Amino acid sequence: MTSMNATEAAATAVPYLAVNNVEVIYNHVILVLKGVSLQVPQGGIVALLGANGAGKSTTLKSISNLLHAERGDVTKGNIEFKGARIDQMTPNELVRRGVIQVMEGRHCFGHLTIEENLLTGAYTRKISRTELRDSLDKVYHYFPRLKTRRSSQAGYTSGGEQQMCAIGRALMAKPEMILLDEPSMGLAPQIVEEIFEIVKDLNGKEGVSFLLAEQNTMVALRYADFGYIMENGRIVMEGEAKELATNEDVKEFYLGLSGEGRKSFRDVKHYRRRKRWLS
Amino acid sequence: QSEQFIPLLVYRTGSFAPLGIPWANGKLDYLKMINERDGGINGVKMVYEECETAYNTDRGVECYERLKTKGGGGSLFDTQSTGITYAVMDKAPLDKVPVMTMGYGRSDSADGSVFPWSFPLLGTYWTASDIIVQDIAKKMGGVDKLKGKKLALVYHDSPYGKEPITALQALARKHGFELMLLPVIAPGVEQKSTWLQIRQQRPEYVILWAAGIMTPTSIREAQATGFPREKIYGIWWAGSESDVRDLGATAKGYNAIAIQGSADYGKAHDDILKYVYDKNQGSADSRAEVGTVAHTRGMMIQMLTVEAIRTAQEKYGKGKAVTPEQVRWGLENLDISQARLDELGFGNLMRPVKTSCADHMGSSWARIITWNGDKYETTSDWYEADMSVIDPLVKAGADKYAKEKGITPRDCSKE
Amino acid sequence: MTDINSATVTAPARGQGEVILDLQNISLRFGGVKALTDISFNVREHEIRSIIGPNGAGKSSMLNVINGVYHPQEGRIHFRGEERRKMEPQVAAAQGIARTFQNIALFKGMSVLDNIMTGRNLKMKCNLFQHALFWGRAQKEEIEHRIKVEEVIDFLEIQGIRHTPVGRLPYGLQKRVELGRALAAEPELLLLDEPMAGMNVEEKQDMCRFILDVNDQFGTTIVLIEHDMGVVMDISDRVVVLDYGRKIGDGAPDEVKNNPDVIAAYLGTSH
Amino acid sequence: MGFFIETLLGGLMTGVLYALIGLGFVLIFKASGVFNFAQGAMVLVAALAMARFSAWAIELTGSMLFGNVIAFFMSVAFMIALAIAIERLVLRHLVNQELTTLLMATLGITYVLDGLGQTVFGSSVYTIDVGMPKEPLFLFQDVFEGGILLNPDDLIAALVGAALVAALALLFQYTKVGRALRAVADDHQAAQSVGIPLGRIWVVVWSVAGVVALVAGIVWGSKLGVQFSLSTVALRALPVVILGGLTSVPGAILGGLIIGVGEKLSEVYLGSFVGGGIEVWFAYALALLVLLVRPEGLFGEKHIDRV
Amino acid sequence: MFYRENGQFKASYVEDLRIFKVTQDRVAVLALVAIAVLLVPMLASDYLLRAVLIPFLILSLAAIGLNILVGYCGQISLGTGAFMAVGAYAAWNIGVRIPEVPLLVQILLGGLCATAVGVVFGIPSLRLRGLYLAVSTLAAQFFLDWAFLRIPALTNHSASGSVSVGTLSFFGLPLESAWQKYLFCLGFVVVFAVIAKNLVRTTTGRQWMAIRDMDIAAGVIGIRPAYAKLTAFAVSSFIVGVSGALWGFMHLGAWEPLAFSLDRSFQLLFMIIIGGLGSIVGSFFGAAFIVLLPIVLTNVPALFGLPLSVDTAVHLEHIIFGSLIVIFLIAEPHGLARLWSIGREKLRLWPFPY
Ligand SMILES: Nc1ncnc2c1ncn2[C@@H]1O[C@H](COP(=O)(O)OP(=O)(O)OP(=O)(O)O)[C@@H](O)[C@H]1O
Ligand SMILES: Nc1ncnc2c1ncn2[C@@H]1O[C@H](COP(=O)(O)OP(=O)(O)OP(=O)(O)O)[C@@H](O)[C@H]1O
Ligand SMILES: CC(C)C[C@H](N)C(=O)O
Ligand SMILES: [Mg+2]
Ligand SMILES: [Mg+2]
Repeated sequence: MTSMNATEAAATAVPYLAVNNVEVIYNHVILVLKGVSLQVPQGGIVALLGANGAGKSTTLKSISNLLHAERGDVTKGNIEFKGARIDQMTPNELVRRGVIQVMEGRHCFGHLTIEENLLTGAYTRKISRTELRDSLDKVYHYFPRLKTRRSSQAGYTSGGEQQMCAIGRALMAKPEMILLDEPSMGLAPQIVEEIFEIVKDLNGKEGVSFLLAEQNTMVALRYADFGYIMENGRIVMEGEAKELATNEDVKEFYLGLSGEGRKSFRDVKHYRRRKRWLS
Repeated sequence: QSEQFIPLLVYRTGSFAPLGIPWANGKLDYLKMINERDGGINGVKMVYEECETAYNTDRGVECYERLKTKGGGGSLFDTQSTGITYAVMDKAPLDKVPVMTMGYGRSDSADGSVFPWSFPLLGTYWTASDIIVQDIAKKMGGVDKLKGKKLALVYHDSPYGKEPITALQALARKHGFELMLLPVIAPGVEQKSTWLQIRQQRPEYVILWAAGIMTPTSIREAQATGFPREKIYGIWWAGSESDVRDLGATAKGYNAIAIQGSADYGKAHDDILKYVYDKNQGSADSRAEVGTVAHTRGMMIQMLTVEAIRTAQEKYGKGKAVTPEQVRWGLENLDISQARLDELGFGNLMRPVKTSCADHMGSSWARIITWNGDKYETTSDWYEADMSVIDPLVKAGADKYAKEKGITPRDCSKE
Repeated sequence: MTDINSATVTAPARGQGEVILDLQNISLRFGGVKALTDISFNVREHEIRSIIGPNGAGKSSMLNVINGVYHPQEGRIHFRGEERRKMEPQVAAAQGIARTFQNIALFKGMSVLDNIMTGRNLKMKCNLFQHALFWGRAQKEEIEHRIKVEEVIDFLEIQGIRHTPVGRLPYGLQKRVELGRALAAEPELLLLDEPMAGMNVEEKQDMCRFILDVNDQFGTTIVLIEHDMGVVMDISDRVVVLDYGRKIGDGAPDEVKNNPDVIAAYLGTSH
Repeated sequence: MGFFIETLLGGLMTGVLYALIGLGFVLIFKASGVFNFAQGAMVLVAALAMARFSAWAIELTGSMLFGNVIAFFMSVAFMIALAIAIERLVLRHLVNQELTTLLMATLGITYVLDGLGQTVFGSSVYTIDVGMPKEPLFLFQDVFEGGILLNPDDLIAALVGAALVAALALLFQYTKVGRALRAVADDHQAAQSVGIPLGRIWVVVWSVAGVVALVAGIVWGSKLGVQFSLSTVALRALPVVILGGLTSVPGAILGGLIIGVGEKLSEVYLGSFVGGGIEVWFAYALALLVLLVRPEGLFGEKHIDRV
Repeated sequence: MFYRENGQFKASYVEDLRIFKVTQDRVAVLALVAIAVLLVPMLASDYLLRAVLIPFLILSLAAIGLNILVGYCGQISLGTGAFMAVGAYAAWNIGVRIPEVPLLVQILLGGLCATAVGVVFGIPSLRLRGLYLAVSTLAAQFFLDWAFLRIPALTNHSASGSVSVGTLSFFGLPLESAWQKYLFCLGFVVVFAVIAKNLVRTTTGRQWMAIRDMDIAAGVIGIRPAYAKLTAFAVSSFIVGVSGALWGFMHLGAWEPLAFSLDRSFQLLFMIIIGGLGSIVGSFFGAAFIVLLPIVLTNVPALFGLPLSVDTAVHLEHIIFGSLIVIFLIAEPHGLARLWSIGREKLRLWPFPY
């Protein structure tokens, strides 16, 4: 059973980032997370999968403490990073400790140029001009497209350029743990691959850990070590990425693969009711 | 019952607060003194309630609505504001409460036949205008010297500041001087262009219809543009210590008209200090406020109120509280002789007043005071307004009002 | 180099209809940025026409040109045979062009139902005074259109969230509502800018189904921007490929897929 | 001619004074995207604090210079405390809210400051005397009849204002903090997500705005006296920042000059034809005219419209 | 438990289009109106009517008008006071110059004049947005303040610049006592509230909201921004103008431009923000809050026997007022109307928390 393996894996790994039984309520009335627990081991890449509205973004925001800005509250449970409670910390402290989130929907600073956007990412770092230059060059190296648009106001750049800018901006903080919310959204397939390569690169070379919420399940499971599947504010399944990728349900609902392989979108005739693991 | 309720509309906040605070304190102190010294009027204690208007017309109207029926009826309303006076002017006759506006309000309401419920006692802005011009003429060496000269009116752009215009225009026609009108937008803290214009046009004198924060600002701007302070005449509400004290020498030479003798010190002040401040009942923070111009005016207003009630009691029953309607009668039949004034401690502060159905003003005496850098000095003799100029204006205004409102004037010869 | 623009394009099996939208030599600049350079292509009635290309290639700008949000400096546009150079988006809407946006542009403060009702704005004829009284005609009209909107809601299977304010909906559902708003206008030409971004496969399948059904049932012509090659190749009739504001390919999915320029610029080798 | 120059000069001086107040608006707007209606109240409170502290300190030290210096620093401390309180009690809880909400909150703060300031410091008229020369200078007396009038206090104020503007412009353009401020103004949540400490930024900005308010309060207060009405000059400064562009520090200065001059010239030359008192609305109308040509003001950032 | 809509199915769209969809609400509102019409005039004291209820009604009306512009169409206006003034002065002028015109028509014509002026000052909205637009409405405020103060013709050459209305009657019925005025205002409020509600729930309202939420997208859908914005200005100024005329005629009786100053504009803005932007009921909540708060604040200390001097009371009132605004905004940025609906939501779920 996958869940057996998962618990074993979780038990053996150091709980680097641990979300314990978190409940989130928006606006005092809308209950969105109903007791979510998950762990990210040091140096791990963990994928958080699930349908629209399952609560992935909410989970990430409750970790990075950006919920307050949306009138959301963690009403139960706690969150630990390297053994210390972080649920009461300001986002600023979290970034200083190395936890940074790339928000869904880009959120670039529209009136700042691309380069200024990137520079704000290094706000928490006390570094010299040259170091800053180096970091900047690194980001430009990852995203050459940004370099050509460096002096345009971010608000006028294309969707994909903004996405790159948002990711690049987070990299500027030199984080230890990145919470990536839908990094592939709106990116050309090539770039998607590139982004995941960057993830892998950072993970491998610099030991950065990742928790990524992703709809592009195929790619996500290919790069992740471990995955959680959310439905309706609960974790309904967890396991090694490879195992998840071979799970029949996952294959059908998240990868679009049925028995005989991938079906053309044109041929999926009737709207299938999604199977619920739990409700 | 044996309590007489007096509503007190005041402004202790807002841009006129510097004037409003001592004024309101004077009103309060006098009532406290009467209760303390005389035990009320023939044994009827005065009770009162302040209501803050912030010189804001609709807050004033609200205060009026709130207090007019309280405690057996608000004896009379002294709104302390021309704007509020205009607003309650039409309501008062319906509600049957008198409105007493000593030294402000609607000038043509001096005509009691059309305005039975209004009492602009002791002088209006029209009489004040005339007296200021009289003094200017005197300084220039005769009324004929005014001809062809230029006078400027710098005024707060509100009913208050506009009220004198009618009279000044009439005077300009009569004496042949030119009148420059320079409105200043409320609250009056930005007057640079006004005074630049004065510097350019060089009027002979500036008549200043200011109040509150606007007054010191005007004087400062006069200094900044080099206009001599001796050539400025402020209306009485712009002639209190609070207007010039902080300016000190800057304001030296600044003139203001004082309603009656309100810049002097009288026995009434001593009584207030004795019966109120010595018992730590004083309304003002410091007893130094007693005797200042604005505070004294508050006392005068309240003295007139008390005397009107006393007069009413004499007709309707001594030692009993009187209704607002009866107070109105008292106001219309006031007769305070010099002897009575001396008795009240106002002998040198006021001259006799006698009202009647036709004359709701009673008298229009005033003097000019001048700031010497330290305090006000009385620098003129008594003036009385030239009623040959003012009366036709009052008549015209009252007639127009009567026509608009469909009022048939009372026939005063029959009352 | 062959001139891509003059190359004739083989008509695919479907989409044999008339050319309803024809763009010729469109160039669009923002200050120094050349968003589009000399691009020509056409859209035939009833087809699903996809635009693909790397990020910043000018795809969204192209849609903005088609429905009048951007005004190209050069080029001509024929819609249904009529030439137009400069027009406001409202006019395009009145001619039957509807669209969805890459960064969802729903009316955040309104409910799902109201959002979709706005799509019928152009079809509603009552005036302010009739609305004020809401009696007789106004009410009748409101109900008529409400029925149409309910059809759209049923079609997209979003009955349950009818009265929810859209701001609270998850991303994927918002995209669906946006589609609903465009559909409510019963457009002839529907422009979709990355309708499937941020969806998982199952949801993409649903979305594809909606698009195909609209195309089949109502005969709506569709211009689609999408980065998911699976989707694009499966459902489009013809595909235009843009890169750095230039057109580098145009044709049936299979042709485009094997076009070396396209592979180099966009698809990469791994697909 | 002499009079024209005089009016012009008067306008320019007033303009700088407006700019001094406008600066406070611009600072806070730049740093949080919030239009701070409380700026006028802050000027009032700062001036009240200065007036009361200096009266006390001058009496204590017996020296006008010392007293004023001590009072100035006390007032600065007071304004910083105020900034911290505002951040703690208000802004912190309104992160990421809509603009109108924040705008209203600053209106709420205005009321609190008005009330609190007057309760704590009293509501009579107070004076600030920092020894500014008050008697007017008359220049070029041999060229123009009566000379050209110039107020030395205005001149000093203008110099102070210009220095402040230059310093702030540099701060915004060339520092990391400046960039962070602009980021916050664009998107609170995103700024948080990259680790910009909103709270600290706001405290800094409101403190700087408080100090600017203090300087404005001292300048205006020593001209007009310190009283409740001082807060209304803020409304006069509004067209200034709008004209210059809400996000531009130099814009505030230029806007101030244009409005100051336009206002005075209009009042003096046009006012008399229509009964006077036109300068207030004329300033707004002037700003509006410019806006119709440049909807974001002279130097303001363009609103970004992209779909 | 008592507030449940279970079992209330909407069988037709007509039912779903009702203003109050839940039966309990409908009953409650009808009861409220019945009380307002029948009971209140009988029981309320003169003071309550004149100083509380009439201002509350008129300001609610003005708030509805402003809410249409700001809350529904998203155009910030700081010139409401001036538009009220236009209504009041126009109605007054009509009355003075053509005395035959009945009061009702006078007031409506006043509203129409306000509409015209509102539309003129709304024109900059086609180019400006947000605060920059607010400045253009401020220009309206200051310009109109000035005009009523300085153009003698507008006040029929009244020397003081203040104007007053004569005896009022409504088609022969006298309008003198407080309850008569109250009923007159109530009539206006009910009618205009219904009209406003109708507008905002139909196409017109949706156009406004679309412009408010995202003007480019609205354009793409085929909404003409100019039309939507100007109709919002027109309707809003009309209602505001009518309320201004009522304020002058029914509440003040005599007024000067100061009665419609910038403070009034801010006050109305407060009302709709506290009440809830984009909510008709919210306008009532906001007006009630703002009208009652000062009265409560001046009376509460007295109840507890705390003697406060008036100026301290006023300053305290400012402090409390300001703090309450901030507290409300923090607690619920969408105003009392939202709190109300959350309350109802909870009531519906009660006794379950979610
Ligand atoms: N600010 C908010 N107020 C109220 N409800 C919210 C808010 N934000 C999110 N929700 C609700 O919380 C639920 C989870 O949303 P969340 O954004 O976390 O989903 P998600 O899994 O990230 O979906 P997607 O894949 O579409 O991004 C949704 O039902 C959404 O409606
Ligand atoms: N209004 C504008 N002002 C300035 N530049 C613009 C504007 N709109 C688009 N651009 C620029 O034009 C180029 C094309 O943008 P467009 O949004 O069309 O790209 P796209 O193909 O849709 O990319 P993506 O897939 O990333 O959405 C980009 O480099 C963008 O920065
Ligand atoms: C001078 C003002 C403050 C008050 C004055 N009593 C008036 O007529 O309005
Ligand atoms: Mg999400
Ligand atoms: Mg795009």
